[in-house]
This record gives sequence, structure tokens and C-alpha cells, in this order.
Amino acid sequence: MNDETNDGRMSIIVRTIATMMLPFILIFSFYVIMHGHLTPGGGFQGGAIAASAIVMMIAAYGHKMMEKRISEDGLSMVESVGAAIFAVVAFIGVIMAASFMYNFLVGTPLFGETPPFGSNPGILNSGGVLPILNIAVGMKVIGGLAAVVLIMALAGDKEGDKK
Amino acid sequence: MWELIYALLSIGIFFNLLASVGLLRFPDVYTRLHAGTKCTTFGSIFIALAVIAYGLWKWYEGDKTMISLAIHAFFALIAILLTNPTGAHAIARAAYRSGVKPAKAVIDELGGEKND
Amino acid sequence: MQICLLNISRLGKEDRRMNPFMIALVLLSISILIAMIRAILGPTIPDRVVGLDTVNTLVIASMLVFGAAKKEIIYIDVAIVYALLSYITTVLIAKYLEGGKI
Amino acid sequence: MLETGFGYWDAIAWIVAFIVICIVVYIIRGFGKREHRKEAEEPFFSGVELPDEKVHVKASNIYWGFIESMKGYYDVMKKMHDGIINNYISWFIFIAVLLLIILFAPEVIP
Amino acid sequence: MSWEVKKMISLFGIALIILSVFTIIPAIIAVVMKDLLACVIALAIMSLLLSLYFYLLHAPDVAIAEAGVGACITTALFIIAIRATQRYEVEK
Amino acid sequence: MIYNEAIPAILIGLPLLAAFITPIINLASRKARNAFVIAVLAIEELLIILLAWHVFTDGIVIYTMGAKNPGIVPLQAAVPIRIVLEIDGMAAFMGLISCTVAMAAGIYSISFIKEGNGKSRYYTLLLIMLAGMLGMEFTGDLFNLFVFLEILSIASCGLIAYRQHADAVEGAFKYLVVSNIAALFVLFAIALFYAQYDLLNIAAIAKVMQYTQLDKIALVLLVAAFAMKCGSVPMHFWAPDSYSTAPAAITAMLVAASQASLYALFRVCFTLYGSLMDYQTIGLAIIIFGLLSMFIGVTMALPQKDIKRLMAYHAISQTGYMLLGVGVGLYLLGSSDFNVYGIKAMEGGIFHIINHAMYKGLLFLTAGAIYYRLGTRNLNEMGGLGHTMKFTSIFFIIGALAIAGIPPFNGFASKLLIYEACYKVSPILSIVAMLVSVLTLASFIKVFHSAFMGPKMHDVKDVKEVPKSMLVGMAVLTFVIIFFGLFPGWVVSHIVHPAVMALVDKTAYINAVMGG
Amino acid sequence: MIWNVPFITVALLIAIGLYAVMFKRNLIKIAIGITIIESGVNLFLITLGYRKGGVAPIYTNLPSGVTPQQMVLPVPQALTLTSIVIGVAVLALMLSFIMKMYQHNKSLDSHSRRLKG
Amino acid sequence: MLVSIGATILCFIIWLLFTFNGSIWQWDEITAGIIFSIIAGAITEKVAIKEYRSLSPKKWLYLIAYLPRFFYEMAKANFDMAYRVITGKIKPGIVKLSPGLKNNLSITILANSITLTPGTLSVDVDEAGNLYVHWINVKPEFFEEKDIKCKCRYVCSTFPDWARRIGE
Repeated sequence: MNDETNDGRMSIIVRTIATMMLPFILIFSFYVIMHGHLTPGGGFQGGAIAASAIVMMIAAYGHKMMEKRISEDGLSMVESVGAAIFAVVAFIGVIMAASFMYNFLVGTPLFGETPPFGSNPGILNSGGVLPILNIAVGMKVIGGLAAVVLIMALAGDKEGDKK
Repeated sequence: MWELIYALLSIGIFFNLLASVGLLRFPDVYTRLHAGTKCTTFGSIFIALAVIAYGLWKWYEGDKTMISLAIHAFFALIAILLTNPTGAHAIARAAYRSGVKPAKAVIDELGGEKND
Repeated sequence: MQICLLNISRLGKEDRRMNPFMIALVLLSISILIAMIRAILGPTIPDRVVGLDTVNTLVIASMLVFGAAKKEIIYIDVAIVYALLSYITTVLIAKYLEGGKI
Repeated sequence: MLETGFGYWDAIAWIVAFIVICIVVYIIRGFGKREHRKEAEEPFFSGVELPDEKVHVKASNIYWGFIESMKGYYDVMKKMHDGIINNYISWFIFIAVLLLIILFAPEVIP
Repeated sequence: MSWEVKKMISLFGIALIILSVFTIIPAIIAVVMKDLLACVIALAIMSLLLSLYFYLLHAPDVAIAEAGVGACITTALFIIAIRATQRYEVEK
Repeated sequence: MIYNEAIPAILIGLPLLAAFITPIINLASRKARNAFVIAVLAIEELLIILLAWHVFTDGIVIYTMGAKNPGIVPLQAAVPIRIVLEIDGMAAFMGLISCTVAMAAGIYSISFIKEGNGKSRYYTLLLIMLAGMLGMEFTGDLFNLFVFLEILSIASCGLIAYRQHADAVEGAFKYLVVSNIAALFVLFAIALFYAQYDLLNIAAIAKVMQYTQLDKIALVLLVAAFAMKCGSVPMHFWAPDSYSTAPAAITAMLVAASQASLYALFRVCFTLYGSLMDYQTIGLAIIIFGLLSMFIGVTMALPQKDIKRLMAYHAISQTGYMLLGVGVGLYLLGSSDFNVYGIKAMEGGIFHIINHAMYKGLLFLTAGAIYYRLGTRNLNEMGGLGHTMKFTSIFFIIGALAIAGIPPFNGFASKLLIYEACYKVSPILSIVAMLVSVLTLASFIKVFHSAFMGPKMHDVKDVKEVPKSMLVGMAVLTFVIIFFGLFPGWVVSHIVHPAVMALVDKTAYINAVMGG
Repeated sequence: MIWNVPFITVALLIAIGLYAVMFKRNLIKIAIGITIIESGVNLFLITLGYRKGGVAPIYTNLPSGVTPQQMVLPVPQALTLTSIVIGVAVLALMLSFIMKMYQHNKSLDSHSRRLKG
Repeated sequence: MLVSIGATILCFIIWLLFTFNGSIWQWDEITAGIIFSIIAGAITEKVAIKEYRSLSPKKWLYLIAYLPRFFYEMAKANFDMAYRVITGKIKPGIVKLSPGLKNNLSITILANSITLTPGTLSVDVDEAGNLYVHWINVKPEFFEEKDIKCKCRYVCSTFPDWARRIGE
């Protein structure tokens, strides 16, 4: 084996295609997250796709190089912030004198509209708190899954060296 | 219009079936990759084209939202085109590095390079 | 004693109109079956991965076809997701076989 | 006051009774001869002199006799608690199947 | 084939039967094989076809999730674990 | 007051929110993080006392998630659509246990868990675990039960393996595998219910339940899964492994968590199936589970060398008492004897739940204190700790006497109820229970003798008393034990009896959701 | 009979998974077995929600002439989604435990355990 | 920075195409598109290793001009493949090519083109830009040819030139 593989990088072709596909996958995952209340998908699915993009970069460039660029602490922080947003949104319902998880955004300019029922293209600006919850879940899933894979890759690397 | 779709679909399915048969018939990884990559990519392109043609046709007939069927199918096609050959390359390289030598090979210049 | 799952099944006869896309779906399924034999038989791991790769592409094609058969735009999204992600599986296994650190 | 169906249980009364009995015992103890203990140099109950160094009985030695006498039972138990995850799950599935049989047996066997 | 049976079978039903076979065979392979990497590949195929199954049963939401998770994350986790441990199942 | 109504949601939501704010606060300072966590746990304790008081005086509390008016269940097409929290006497009773143990464990952890990179994550998982337990107890929805069950088991596995010792990881792995399979069984049972009735709400299912064959299969799956999660013999094997290897504070939490599974078991038997079920068969099965748990647990505890493993076997044996008590109640339910002594047996069993959580939590915390100073759990290497760790030994004595059922501590009161009620059914049950109690005392004498008595061992000379926060954590539980021991009558009539009646009275539970 | 094919698949998947968990000594095989059981349960849930001639339960995607009652039931899909999420979390935790155990025991055999008795 | 701006614009275009549904876009779609494109661009900037230059319009035109040719070759490849699958006549071997490309993007384009065109499959590529190609039907004339450029012509007709035009 030459130095290239020991560094944990794959061949030029794989790396180039991975770099080209990264923005494509990311924007698609954001599309899935953002349109979660209109089309199939939502926070978890979009987050899993984005985390897969990061996994792809980890595979193509090796986790050592990726660790320098995205630290696991940063990913954990993204996860915590996402979960905290979710809980805060849920609690605002209680503060507004209604119940937990109350959809308090209905009727407001932000996400306030109600989409018509039936076959229609759908309005992005609808659904009340649902898009916000989708974004929060998406943040949590991106951070969580990417951090899990990164941490496990680092731990497994330590094992591999010992052998 | 249905005739065009039938034609595109049958070409696509023919090549996909061919790919599967090729996978079974060929002797080693590299030749199987030839079948598996080229034919499935080509066949899938035709199937995607059939879907795109269907979408455009329905759009032309007045169903406005059907245009997005065509656009999304187009994106799936681009994704297949980008990823399939790269995946084949990755597998071939991995196979070579993990020690699978090409069967019945008349020449192996890569092995000569690596062994010295 | 009769435990009949049919009582709770909502499955039933589908629309039997001969949609060309549905026929294509069945033919593609047979194609997948043949490709899977290679993935199962494959003497070496790369052989299996080739089978997996082929099955991936065929499944994407089936999804496109089914989406068109049902005239559902939203179903195509799933195909795109698969087209984007199936590559990653291949790359990961290839990387393991190369001996690289994942 | 806790009503048990037959009688009553009151912790406070019990404690009061306990303290009273303790006091009574102490008082009775006070009637004994004080000189006895001082005079006796040798241990009162056993004939053997206690060793100087303090001995601490190890935990595994306590109840040795009990465990030895129930050896057959403990051998079976040791075999059951073998620490293998497959067996844990097998037991679980086995119990579920057993419950299923018990519940369905009246229908199958009239 | 009798008329009754023919009446029951539609193309959708045929697709379901084929897919059922597809999901079971990789599952058996994933359990039986000694090479854990082959098991993981079989598991990936099973997850892929399960996703197609969900898709045919009109659950695109679940199909996307199963695709994102089964195709990528699960395989990545298994491969990392196999790399950190050992590749072949050793039976005594 | 409108916020008064929102207490159930706050009880579940607050730990979740706090769990994810904790890592952010940790960036500022560690002391602030500790204070924050303890404050959250104290608020939880306060809120659960308020809620329990409310429930015990006014009856069942309903909370509908996401509705404009959460106190009322919206009936759309005669079926409750939204997620409903339903807190009856039993749920509030279990909530009291969970919050108290969590508070003690949280205080204890301040100095017990060494500061390091992961301590904020430790608290995150602790709070999630609390939320999981409370969710399991409060929910009125079967699927939520499954979700919280999984949240609980994942968080507790993460905590068991927190120190990453070889043993700890193995215990956590076993617990994870076993509990995940149990959870999948539960999910399958839920799917069977959904297939037949298109419902997920417990009360709604209970109302339309027909006890078909699929329902029987679901019953078997649910009973097996929850019986395993609460650690009854012969599905208890995971319990010693994971209890003995977890950090001590987490073991105390695990005891409370397995009581939550016990609660789920009772909820399934009494509320979900209730009068439809064959009481005698299932009741007898539970009694047999209980007897086996009691006897095998205690006999396996006797020869153990590992102090926490010994206590873990005792946890199994004590779970047997609860199963016995409630099983006798279930066995007699519907017959005329029930009002005479069936209800007493159930009171004993339910009272034993709270007693067990308190004294077993205390015992595990003292074992943790010993481990904190000595660095070992092996009883053979201990000795003479009573000279230096005075408070710990006092707490240990109290816990040991309570678990052995020595008056005037709380264990005696609940055991007395169980003995007397069981004697009426069959004297054998009572005799076995008493024998187990004697053996329990014997094995704790062994622990006390080896660890605290005797000369100061050479290698443990510089052992000091543990830090204050650990003592406070133990003192909280000790206080509860002594209080319950001194006033068992008050506790039974004001807390336990409403819980028992809530469990027995199925129609009230259904009517609270579905309307008269 | 033909419409019970998904249920037979579910039963077989669960049986295969249970076999793996009960009789395979390799720890990674146990993880694979649990994944298979979970797939079976997920498939069961989705199959229960299916309705003949149904359409996907997307709010903005109801074709004209189809009533909401003809949608495939959405609740089992939500349940399955939750179950998948939980499955990933459990799998990640389990595999990291397996890696740690291998580090200590140098073996993937379930018989090489430390805790027993 | 340049890369991320290019990626952002590309992302925005893709977003617009994804959300197009027969009628003109709503303002909210466009706003969300801008926001998420910028986020995706920023993540690309942070995560991706900048190894390719953004494409100039001239190269895009070359790419479009290249596609029909490529498609023709692909069709040829598949009929060739069909012939080989049915008859089973193969004569495989791995040969080395030195097309003399320096840029990563052009090497990638060339390699992927080779993979999809008649009888060839790129197996390995080293850092110097040499390609190792698995050839399913090795022609004897290949070995007699000494000139590197002409060697390439046997395997991949004029693709290196196209790849150079597009990528470099």
C-alpha cells in the first residue's frame, strides 16, 4: 500500500465526485427538511441525508482530515441547540396559556397559512410550528448521526492502530 | 405518445436484464463490473427518459404539476450518471488492492507497476 | 382455534389496468432477482458489492417507474435519495477492502 | 396506625415498647454482680484463649456450610447464570412461548 | 392456473411476492454467512428492498427514512465496527 | 391558575429541556451546571408533590398535548386523536418514587462522578432518564409508552457504560440487547392492537377490547416483555450484570426504572385487559413469577462476593414481593374475597414498591460510597470501615434493617401486609415470603460484618468519610425510610390506598378519557 | 392467500432474527439479528396501514376524485418512522459497546464474558 | 471563497428547479432557497477540500457539446456489451495509459467516460495522472504502438482532448 491509503484518502476520482456531490446532497436534504409538511420527508429524513453527506466526506477524505474541519464538539453543540429549540417551541405553548406543543403560529405571518386540502403544489409558508420543529429535528439528527459516525471512526482507528 | 414510452421502457428493460445476465455469465469481478455498470446505467437512463417523456407529455396535455415529475426524474438521472461509474471505479480499485486478480488476463500492467 | 390475519388485513385486489409502467416494474423485479443471485453467490466480496451496486441502480429505476405508474410526483424524491445515497455504501465497502481507515 | 386486615401495627407504640423493654432489661442487668467480670481473667464461655491479633473473617467464608449443604441446588443455579447473552434471550423467548401455551391450552384441549 | 387464482393475482401482487422473496433471502444470508462483511452487504440489500417494499405499500416517508438510514448510516456503523474488531466469525 | 393545569406536561418537558441546555451551561461554568441540574430536580420533586396532592384529592388528571384547552379530551369521531397524558393515583404514586430517587441520585452524583469531559453528558442522560420514567408512568397512550420505554433504556445503557470499564460495557450491552428485544415485542403487541381497533389510547382500547385471539397474543407479549424489564425470574439474568456494574447513583435510578416497568405490567393487566382477562391464569403466573423471583434471588445473593451484585440479587428478590402481593390481588380480583384481603395484598405490594425504591436506592448509594473510597466492590478486600465511615455505616444499617423487614422501618410494614394477606390464600406463600425475609437478613449481616466490622484492614487505612453531597443524597432517602417506617398507616391510607383503587377501578380510568 | 404474503414475510423475518439472536455466538451477528427483527416489525406496521387502492397519505397530494378515507393510514407510518429512529440509536450504541468489549476481551464470542454467577 | 459562491449559486438553481411545480415561484420559496443555499455554500466551504475550480461558461458549452458524442459512445458500448454477454467472447487485460492530464476534474471526467464507453473500465489512478484501465477485449495492435498519444486512442478515442477542454 502506498501512503495515499494510509492517509485514509480514496482515489482522486472518488474525492472529486464526493466534493461535487456534497452541495447537491446538502441542498436536497434542506429541501426535504423544509418541505417536510408538504411532501414526504421531514426533519429526520433530511437530517439523515445530510449526515450521510458528511459520512461520504469522511469516507472519501479520511476522518483525520474531516475531524480538523468539523469537530465533534461542534456537532454535539448543533445537536444540543436543535433539541433545545424543539423543547423551547414546545414550552412556548404552555406560556401562551394553551397546552404543551400548542401550534401557536397559526394565523401569524410566519408559517401561518393553512394549505388547501387536495392535490395542490402546497405553500411553503404554512403549517404553524411544524417547519420550525422540522428544522430543530433536522439540526439534532445532523449533529447526532454525524457525531456518532465520527466518534466511532476515531475510536475504531485507535483499535486498528493497536492491532 | 404511448409508443415512444413503450419503446424507451423496453430498451431500458432489455439492457437492465442484459446487465443481470452479464453479471451471472462473466468470470471475474472486472468483467462483471463492465456489465453491471455500463448496461444498468444505460438502461436506467432510458427508463428515466421514459418517465421524463411521460411527465412532459402530461404537462403538455394540461396537468401543470407534472413538469416536476420530469424535473425530479432528470435529477435522479444525473445522480445515477455521476455516481455509477465512480462506484464502479471504487469497487475495481478495492478489488485489485484486496488481491483479486483479473481472470484469463492477457496483460496486467498494473500488477507489474505495483510489484516493483 | 383460528388466528386469521386476513381479518386485520386491509390488503386487497389492486387496479388491474395494464399500465406499461407496472409491467416494467415486474420485469425489473425479475432483473433484480437475477442480479441478487450474483450478490448471494459471489465468491469474493467485490463480487457481492457489484451485485449490490447493480441492485441499487435497478431499485432506483423501479422507484422511478412506480412513481410514474401512480402519477405521484412525490415518489420520485425517494428515487433521488436512493441515487445519492447508494453510492456512499459502495464507497464505504470499497474503502474497507482497500484497507483504508474509515 | 396501619390496619392489616387482622390487626394493627403502630411503629410509635412499638418503639415506645422497645424502649421500655430496653430500660427494663438494663435495670435487671443492674441487679447482677459487678465483681464477676473483673475477677475472671479467662474467657467466660469458651475454654480457649483468644488470639491477640484480630482476625477478620472473609466474606466468601461466611455461610460456607449453608452453601456446601445446598450444593446440588447451587450447581443448577450456577449453570443457569452463565452470563451468556444468547441464553438470556432464549429464556425470555421460552417464557413467552410457555405463557402462550398456557393461555391457549384451554382452547386447544377441551 | 384456475380462474379464481388468476382473478386474485394482479401485477402488484406479483411484485409483492417477488419482493417478499427478496427480503427474506438476504436476511437468511446475513445470518448464515461466516464473513461478516458479506453479512453487512446482505443486510444492505435487505434494507434496500425493504425500502422498495415500503415504497410499494404507499409509504414514501418511511421509504426515505429507511433509505437514508439503511443504505448509509447502518452500513457505515457496521463497517466501522467490523474494522475495529475482526472480519470473520470464528466458531469453536 | 392556568399553569396549575400544565404540571403534567412540565414534568415531562422540563427534564428534556434542561437535558439539552446543560451542555450549553457547562461552557460557562461547572458549578452553575451542577446548581442548574439540582434546581431542576428539586423543581420536579416539588411539582410532583403538587400533582400527587391534586390527584389524590380531586381524582384523575387529564392533559391533552397541543390542544387549545388541555384539560378536556377532544373526541373526534368518538376516538381521542391527540396524545393524552392521564395521571391517576397509581401514576402519581410512581412519579413520586421516580422524582425522589432522581433527586437523591442527582445530589449524590455531584461529587461521586469525577469531573471530566463527559460529566455534562452524564447529567444530560440522567435527566433524559427521568423524563423517560415519568413519561412511561404518565402517558395514556400505548405508543408513547413504547417510545418512553426505549428512551429510558437507551439513556440508562449510556449511563451504565459511562465509566467504560470492561464489566460496565458488558453489563450495558446485555441490558441493551435484552431490553431492545422486549421493546420490539411491545411494539408488535401495539401493532396487533392497532390492527384490530385502529386505536392507540389505552382507555379507548380498554373500552372496545374484545379479547380475541390476537389480543391474547398481545397479552402474552406485553406480560413477558414487562416482566422481563422489571427483572422477574427466570428473565432476570441481565439485572445483576447491569446493576452491579453501573455507577451507584445510576443503579439507584435503575431500580426506579424497573419499577416503572412493573407499573406498565400492572397497567396492562388491570386497566388494559381488566375484567376480560382470565384473572386466575395470569394472576397465578404472576404469583409464580413472584415466588421464583423471591427465592432464587435471595439464594443467589447469599454466596456473592461482589457487594453490588449481592444487592442486585436482592433487588430481584424484593421485586418478587411486589409481584406476589399484586399477583394475589389479581388472582382474587372479581371474587368476593377481594374486598376482604385481596385489597390488603395489593396495598402491601404497592407499598413495597415505594419502600423498595427507597431502601434499595439507599443501599446502592452506600455501596457506591464504599466503592468511592476503596475502589473495589469485592467484599473480601473490605473490613473495618465502621471505624472511619461512620455516617455511611449508619445509613447502611438503616437500609439493611429496612430491607430485612425489621420493625420499625418501612420494610416491615409492607411485608406484614403481604404476609397476612397471602396467608389467607395459601400458607405456603406466606412461609416462603418469611423464609426469604430471614435469608435477606442473613445476607445483609454478611455484608455488614465483612465491610464495616472487624479490624481496620491494612490496605484501607487512609479511608475517610465521603464528601458532603453524597451524604446529603443518602440522607434524603434515609429520611423517607424513617418517615414511612414511623407512619405507615398514614402513608397507606393517603398514598397507597388511592393508588390501589386507581389500579383496580378500570371504569374510572376509561371514563376520564372517553366520557361517561 | 396471496394478500397474506407480507405477513408471512414478517413472520419469517422475525423468526430469522430471533434465530440469529438466540443461537449465534458472534456479537455482531446478534446486532444483525436485532436489525432484522426490527425490519420485520416495521414491515408489519406498514402492512397494517395499507388499504387497497390507497394513495400516499400526504396532505397536499390527494388526487381529485379520491376521498381522504381512501388514503393509506398515516398513523402506522408515523409509528414506523419513530421505530426506525430508535433502531438507529440502539444500533449505534450497541456497536460501540461491541467495539469496547472487543478492546477488553479480544474476542467477539459471546461466551468470553466477564460477568457470571 | 470563490468555490463557495459558485456552490451557492448552483445550489440556488437546483433549489429552484426542485421547487418548480408548473407555476411561478412564491416569494417564500425563493427566500428559503436563498437562505439554505447560503448555508449549504458555507458548509461546503467549511467541509470540502477545495480541489477544483469553478467552471467558466465556455467549459459548460464544451460539456454540452461533449454529451451527444458521449452518448453515442455509450450506445455503442452497450451493443458491444450485449454481443459479449451473449457470445461470451472476452480477452481481458489491464493496460496503463498516460493521457497527460494534470487537473483532478479532467482526470475524473476522463475516468468516468472511460468507464461508460466500449469495453473499458478504469481500475486505478495514481497521483501522476496515469490511468490503469481494464480492457475487456485487448487488441494486439496496442502493444506495437509506441507513441503514448496513439496508445490512448485505441482505448478511449478522443476523450482526453475533450476532458482537457472541459476540465482545465
